[in-house]
Amino acid sequence: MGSLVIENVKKAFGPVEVLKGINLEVTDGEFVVFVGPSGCGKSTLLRVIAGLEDSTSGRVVIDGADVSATPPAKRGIAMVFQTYALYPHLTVKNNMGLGLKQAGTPAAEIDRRIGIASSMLSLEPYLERRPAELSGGQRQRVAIGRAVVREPKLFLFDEPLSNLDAALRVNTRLEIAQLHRRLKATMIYVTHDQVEAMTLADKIVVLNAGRIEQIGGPMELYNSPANEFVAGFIGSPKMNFIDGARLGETAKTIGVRPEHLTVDAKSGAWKGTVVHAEHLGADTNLYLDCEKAGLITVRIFGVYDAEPGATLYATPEPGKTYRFGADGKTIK
Amino acid sequence: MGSLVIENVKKAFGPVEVLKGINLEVTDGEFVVFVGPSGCGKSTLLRVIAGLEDSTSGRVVIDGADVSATPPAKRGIAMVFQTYALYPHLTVKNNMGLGLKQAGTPAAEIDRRIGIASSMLSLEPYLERRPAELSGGQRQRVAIGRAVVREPKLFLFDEPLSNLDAALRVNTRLEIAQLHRRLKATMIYVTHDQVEAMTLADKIVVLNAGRIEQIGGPMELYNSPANEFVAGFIGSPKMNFIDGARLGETAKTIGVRPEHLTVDAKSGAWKGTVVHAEHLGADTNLYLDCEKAGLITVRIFGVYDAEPGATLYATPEPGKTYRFGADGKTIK
Amino acid sequence: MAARPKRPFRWHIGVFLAPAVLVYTAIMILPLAGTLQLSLFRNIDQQQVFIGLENFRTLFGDPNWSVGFWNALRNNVWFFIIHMLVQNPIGVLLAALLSSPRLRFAAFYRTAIFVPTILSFVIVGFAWKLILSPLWGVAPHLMDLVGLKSLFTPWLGKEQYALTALSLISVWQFIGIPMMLIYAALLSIPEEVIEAAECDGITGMSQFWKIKLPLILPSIGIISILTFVGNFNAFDLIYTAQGALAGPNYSTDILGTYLYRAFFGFQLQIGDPNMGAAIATMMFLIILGGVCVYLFLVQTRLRRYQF
Amino acid sequence: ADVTLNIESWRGDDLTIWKDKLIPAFEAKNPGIKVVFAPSAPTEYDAALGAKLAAGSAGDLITCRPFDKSLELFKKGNLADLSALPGMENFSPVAKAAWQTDDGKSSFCVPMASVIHGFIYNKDAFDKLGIKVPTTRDEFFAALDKIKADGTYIPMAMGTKDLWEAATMGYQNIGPNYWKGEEGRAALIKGEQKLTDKQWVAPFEELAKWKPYLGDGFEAQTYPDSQNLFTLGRAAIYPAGSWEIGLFNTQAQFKMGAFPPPVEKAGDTCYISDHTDIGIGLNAASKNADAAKTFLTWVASPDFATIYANALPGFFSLNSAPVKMEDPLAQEFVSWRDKCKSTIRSTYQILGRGTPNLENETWVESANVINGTDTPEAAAKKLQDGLDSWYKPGK
Amino acid sequence: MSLATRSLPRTIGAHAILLTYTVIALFPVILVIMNSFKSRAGIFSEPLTPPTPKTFDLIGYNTVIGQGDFIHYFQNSLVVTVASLFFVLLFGAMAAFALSEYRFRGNTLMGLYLALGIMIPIRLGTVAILQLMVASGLVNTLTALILVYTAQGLPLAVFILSEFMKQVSDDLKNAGRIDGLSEYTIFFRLVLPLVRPSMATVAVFTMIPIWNDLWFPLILAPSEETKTVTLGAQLFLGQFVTNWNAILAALSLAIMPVLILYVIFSRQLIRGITSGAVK
Ligand SMILES: Nc1ncnc2c1ncn2[C@@H]1O[C@H](COP(=O)(O)OP(=O)(O)OP(=O)(O)O)[C@@H](O)[C@H]1O
Ligand SMILES: Nc1ncnc2c1ncn2[C@@H]1O[C@H](COP(=O)(O)OP(=O)(O)OP(=O)(O)O)[C@@H](O)[C@H]1O
Ligand SMILES: [Mg+2]
Ligand SMILES: [Mg+2]
Repeated sequence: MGSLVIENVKKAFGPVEVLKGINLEVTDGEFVVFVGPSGCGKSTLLRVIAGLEDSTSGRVVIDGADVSATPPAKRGIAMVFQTYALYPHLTVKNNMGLGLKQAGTPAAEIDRRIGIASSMLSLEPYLERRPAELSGGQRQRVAIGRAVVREPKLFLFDEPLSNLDAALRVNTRLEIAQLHRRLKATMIYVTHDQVEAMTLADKIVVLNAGRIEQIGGPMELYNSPANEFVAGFIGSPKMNFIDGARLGETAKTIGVRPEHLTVDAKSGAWKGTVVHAEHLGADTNLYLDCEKAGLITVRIFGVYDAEPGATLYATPEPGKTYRFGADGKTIK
Repeated sequence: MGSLVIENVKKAFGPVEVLKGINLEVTDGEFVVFVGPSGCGKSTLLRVIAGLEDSTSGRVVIDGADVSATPPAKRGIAMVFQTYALYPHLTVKNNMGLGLKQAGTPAAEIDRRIGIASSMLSLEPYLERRPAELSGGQRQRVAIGRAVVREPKLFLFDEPLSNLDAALRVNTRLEIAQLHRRLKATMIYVTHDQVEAMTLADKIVVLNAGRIEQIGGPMELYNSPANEFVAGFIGSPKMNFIDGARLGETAKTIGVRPEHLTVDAKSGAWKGTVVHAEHLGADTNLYLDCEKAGLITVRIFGVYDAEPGATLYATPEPGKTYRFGADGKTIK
Repeated sequence: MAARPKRPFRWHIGVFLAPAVLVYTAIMILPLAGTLQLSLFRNIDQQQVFIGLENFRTLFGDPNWSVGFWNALRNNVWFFIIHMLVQNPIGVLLAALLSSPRLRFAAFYRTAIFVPTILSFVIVGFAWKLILSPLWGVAPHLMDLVGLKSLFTPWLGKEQYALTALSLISVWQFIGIPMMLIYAALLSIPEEVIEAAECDGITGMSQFWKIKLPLILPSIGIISILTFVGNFNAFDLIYTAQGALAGPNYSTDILGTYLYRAFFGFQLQIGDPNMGAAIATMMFLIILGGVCVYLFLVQTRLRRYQF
Repeated sequence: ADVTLNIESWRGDDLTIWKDKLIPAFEAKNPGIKVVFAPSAPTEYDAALGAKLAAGSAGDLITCRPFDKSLELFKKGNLADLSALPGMENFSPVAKAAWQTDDGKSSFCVPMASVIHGFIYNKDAFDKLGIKVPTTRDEFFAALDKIKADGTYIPMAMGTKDLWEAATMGYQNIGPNYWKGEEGRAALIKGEQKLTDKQWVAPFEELAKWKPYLGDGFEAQTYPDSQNLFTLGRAAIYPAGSWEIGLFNTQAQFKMGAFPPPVEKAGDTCYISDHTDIGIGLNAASKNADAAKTFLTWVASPDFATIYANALPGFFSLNSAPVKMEDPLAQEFVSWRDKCKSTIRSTYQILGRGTPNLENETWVESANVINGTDTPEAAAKKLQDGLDSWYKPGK
Repeated sequence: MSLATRSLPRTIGAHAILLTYTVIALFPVILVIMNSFKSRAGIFSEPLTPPTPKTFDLIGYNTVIGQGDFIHYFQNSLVVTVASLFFVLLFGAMAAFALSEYRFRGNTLMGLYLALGIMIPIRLGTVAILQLMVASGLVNTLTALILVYTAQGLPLAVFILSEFMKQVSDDLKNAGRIDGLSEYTIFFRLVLPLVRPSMATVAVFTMIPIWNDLWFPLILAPSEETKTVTLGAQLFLGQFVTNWNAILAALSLAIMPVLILYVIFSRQLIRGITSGAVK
């Protein structure tokens, strides 16, 4: 219960092809995160899975059954919409409870589940409000709560935490992880947040322009990206790409993550000038303009004082550079 | 042009008091970021500044003039709504151009500015689409573009990047910073993203439950939070708070940021067991259950292998602990 | 605290209201007010003489007037009840069906169902008289086909049936109006909300009851009050189908026809604008009462949702 | 410049006759005057005319309903006094009575035509069934029985849906034989008789007996239905007004005849309703009064009478000068003027001016009586009660 | 929405109900149109059958075409209807916007005032209206009709439109305000396009009584030059003789233009705006 197979799914809106042949297998109970640039088709794919959108071709199989003709209600899913899509006329409580009531769940059970969900999402004070009287983050939490109370076999989350503050986001993320463990439900989760993707996922699917670029575990993607796109997309600040020719390498492009560069005032591989320094508290991002490597980003743990204009030497950690061919593929 | 003074602004929705007396001065050309938990009143404050919501009491002064009676259109502001509020019947291009057209800007100039904004936001391929045909992130970018083309003296951004992917977010953030420099406009920016807050802000305003907790520069807040709330809110993962009594300290609570803890397998201040490890690629978060300090988070740069159940010793960096009194205030 | 500056006068409100208010006042309100005030006068020797509420006393005190008035009012209430019970639910049902996504031939159905509404009363009256006429046999013939011929009676000519039959004809004619309004309202419900309901397992009828209906409630309020107003003002259908005397034996007389006879006269009866105006005033007050109940009690309580 | 005269009328039926015959005839004789005949729907006429007169946009010439409707207009000053109009002398006092003040001093419309009631029958049907034209009531009902027994034809084509058929072609058609025409009518106005008197209830009693002879569902049968029923040959007898002649001539494919309302016993005096129905007057506010008077004088002339009566068989001239008519059926109707006594409809003069309106109530009650929803006595009582409520004879 | 959201039985059910009602709605109309092509005997002896060679007869249409300038009448009707419609929609929407958008003193009373017109038949004001037109020399002009119909249509339009305008998202209008749009631009560029479905609805409701009205053309503009179709058609309604052939033909002809207008307006409904503006 909860397995999902997507076979060669394509979707076009008129002439615009948005999904260009997606193949994916999700086993029961897996936590799959979709990441990809804005507009790459993540929401569309979720909507196809949910049955809200017909795919132009291809099949979606849930629990071994082709669901093309199964209405969303019968697919045993719950979805958190990117646009929330709350029922404007119902209170928070009823927004969450409506689906259960429809399914004939006893009132006591409904109350219990709403209680759990609303405490998990810190929504208790707002149970009697209507969506129009909530803040953006509160609405988003109601949308999550509405999906969570239904305890389906398959969850579809479309950027569910984007409007929450850091603390709440961490909490909610942990709650979702716990929910996943408790219900053993399959979860498909779209996010733009690297931390969420890395911490929650059993498997990350990197989408780009309607195609899957790579599927793999979080650290797998981080450590062995299949191509330049994935390498650049996973990790923030993004990987530095340096023209191989400039470094005298055979590969078309050489990649080094900002966190795999060390700086030294006196000596190092690449000499550069500090262009800008971003102080994030826990770390510092330095933007260096290097003679050899061009503009690169260096991420340093902790506070690091560097005045723009200062000269610094950056050195890649040995064994932590990536090599990409002319086709963008990683050269092993 | 562009200075803003908020004097004792209060706002209640019926019996619910949402803003409880806000006082704030923003000088011309400043970049101010509002942060605070979901539902604390950030959007409401922006709407009061914009003139969309009447404050229950208090005044808003823009450029020295009380604007209580000035309609939003005359306040010389541009705003990005948390709900986007795009015009559904207009194409992306017209969504951006409508305000300029109204102002009588020549068509060529309108085109030029739309060109700049759309290339800055990577919206060129979508100029002729309507909002319904865009993805969430694309819509959000249109909302930004609509504000940006107008080049007003005061920008109000309500979580403008929440639905963008990491790469685009970094880009757009840089573009906004550039815009700020180029236009020398005042910007007020609501965000839940720590990186955005830290990198963009001249001044961060931390709001909580309708009150201002602290105002200050990014590193000032990070280094010297005025109270427990701010200390916990700035920085992610959040600061570890440890009961002072357990550590034999006089202060009620002792705070240590996760990045200010070092771990060692053999010795250290607090002995603990690894509960869970989060591998984010560039860093690793360890959750330790310590005998003395309780459950704490440790942030380690780079990849760190630690099996749950292993025993580790955590040691706070000297001079990097915070002490809070019973009232939550920082003890200097 | 310093006093807040005063909000500048909002001229645009005036500009928005002015054209409508001017045209409407000059061409509708003033003439009608002029007419209604006739109710306080009586024509004595070709002179309009002020007599206060005397006409109303006549209307309610003189059985020659009051019997007709109460009869018309009673009939009108029945006329209204039928519309509320038949026209509006069917209209809502049709709109709900029509608005289902990707329904084939929706445009055809919509147009077809609306066709009766665009017909003039002359055609409606003629067509239904023809159909229901026992002589030409359309209705008896059709009923014969389904084996119900024995149930046929000349409905329009029987006191006990005529009003109901006419109400149903009127329903037939005007069903397009609630249908269109509700249809427009249903179309404005955001698709995502419906999609969310689909995912939540709220489909079909329960989706209609629990999601759509509450969202279109304001429109239902509007059609109810429009039906009320329309019915208590109705005139033409009865007039073309049953004549000004609203036969048989005044059984189809409603306020509109009653007013018409009094105001404009009929056959040998000479129009009496003064009594007519008194009746019109009463009608006006009845409708105004209804509209006020709606505006001040119902409308303010209806929740509206912005999409 | 030419003067243009507009005629207000409810007689849309006559549009072609005016256009093709009457107006050319007039304009030929009166160069410089143009006439436009502008009819409106009969049901709207009175209301529309009233509004136009009040606002001053009505036409120069106004077609007059008989009695109070026009009298009211005259009293309001909308109709000009035509007592002195050249040509008025062509009409008998009886003819003019419908458009005069109660005291008979002023006339305000030129009488144009009257209509006569009776029964038109399908001659072919009568021949086929071997029925003789009835002259007494017994014969009349015997004939109806025979037709009914045969079953080919509906005995009598009349419906009660439109109400006025029952009153005008029923009650007012057969009534004069009971209340003795003018005698009864005058007595009623004077208050010497009541509608509850035997001679006024009796016509209702006869009407009540008609019911079985009417077609199926006659309650919902409209006036055009009745016309069609008869002219399409499905009914044998049609209680008629003479105005039907023109239409029936063009529509019926069989031979027709007519008989006056049967009397009780052979040899009784017969009474017919010969009702002054239509006149034409001058809008007092007309700017072309002189031209209009010229026109009215022409309407009062025998010339007009001849054209009009022949163009509209069944609308009989009220002009004293005899008019020669071509139509046999029309001749049949008009011939009754010689053997029977004429009267006008009982509810029109004086009695039709109050509320409740006696004429309108008679429509409703006649239909009720035929439908069987009111007994003749109850119907008569309602009418009398209504009349009593406002009409105080002798005062 | 997707195919899967539709269930077959439900679709069949919907079609069954709609089809049934369509038959009910169209049957009388088809009866009328069918019979307009038949002879009088054909109409009344077999009203149910379509015209057969025996009963087929264009006499009705011939009479209509021969009697008066019907093309011209059509033109008048069209001008009057379209012009009145334009003003009703424009003025009505403007007033509705003022009422629904702004809180000002007397707002509700103004709403009530503007609704008074639907509570009294405007016919009762005929004399005063006619006097007004006589005084301003507008009798027998189409302008008079347009004015009256504009006034007559306004109350309903304001009533309906203000309800629908309340549903337009405040955030959207506010976004416009912040964008520096004037209230007028907000009305014309934002609100009007968004309430287009209800505008279409109101247009249809307004159009029908105007097109079918007999009374005001009769009173205000009965002249040959200004006659409307309905007024032209009433020629065939006589006192004792009704020319059913001609009436049916004239009215069948008169259905067409309104039907076309209706189809035009109802398309606006479909092209109504899909949501997506507001998150
Ligand atoms: N119309 C309203 N009626 C009642 N309460 C409201 C209304 N609008 C907002 N609130 C409440 O006011 C508080 C502040 O809302 P606001 O939108 O300003 O929050 P916020 O700081 O922007 O939060 P978020 O980060 O979630 O967007 C919230 O708790 C919300 O529930
Ligand atoms: N109705 C539509 N018509 C045409 N194009 C559409 C339509 N809906 C979406 N698109 C396009 O399809 C692409 C994928 O959209 P989708 O919403 O799946 O993106 P996404 O990956 O969810 O992006 P985001 O992270 O910004 O939400 C986008 O480029 C969008 O412009
Ligand atoms: Mg998306
Ligand atoms: Mg907010």
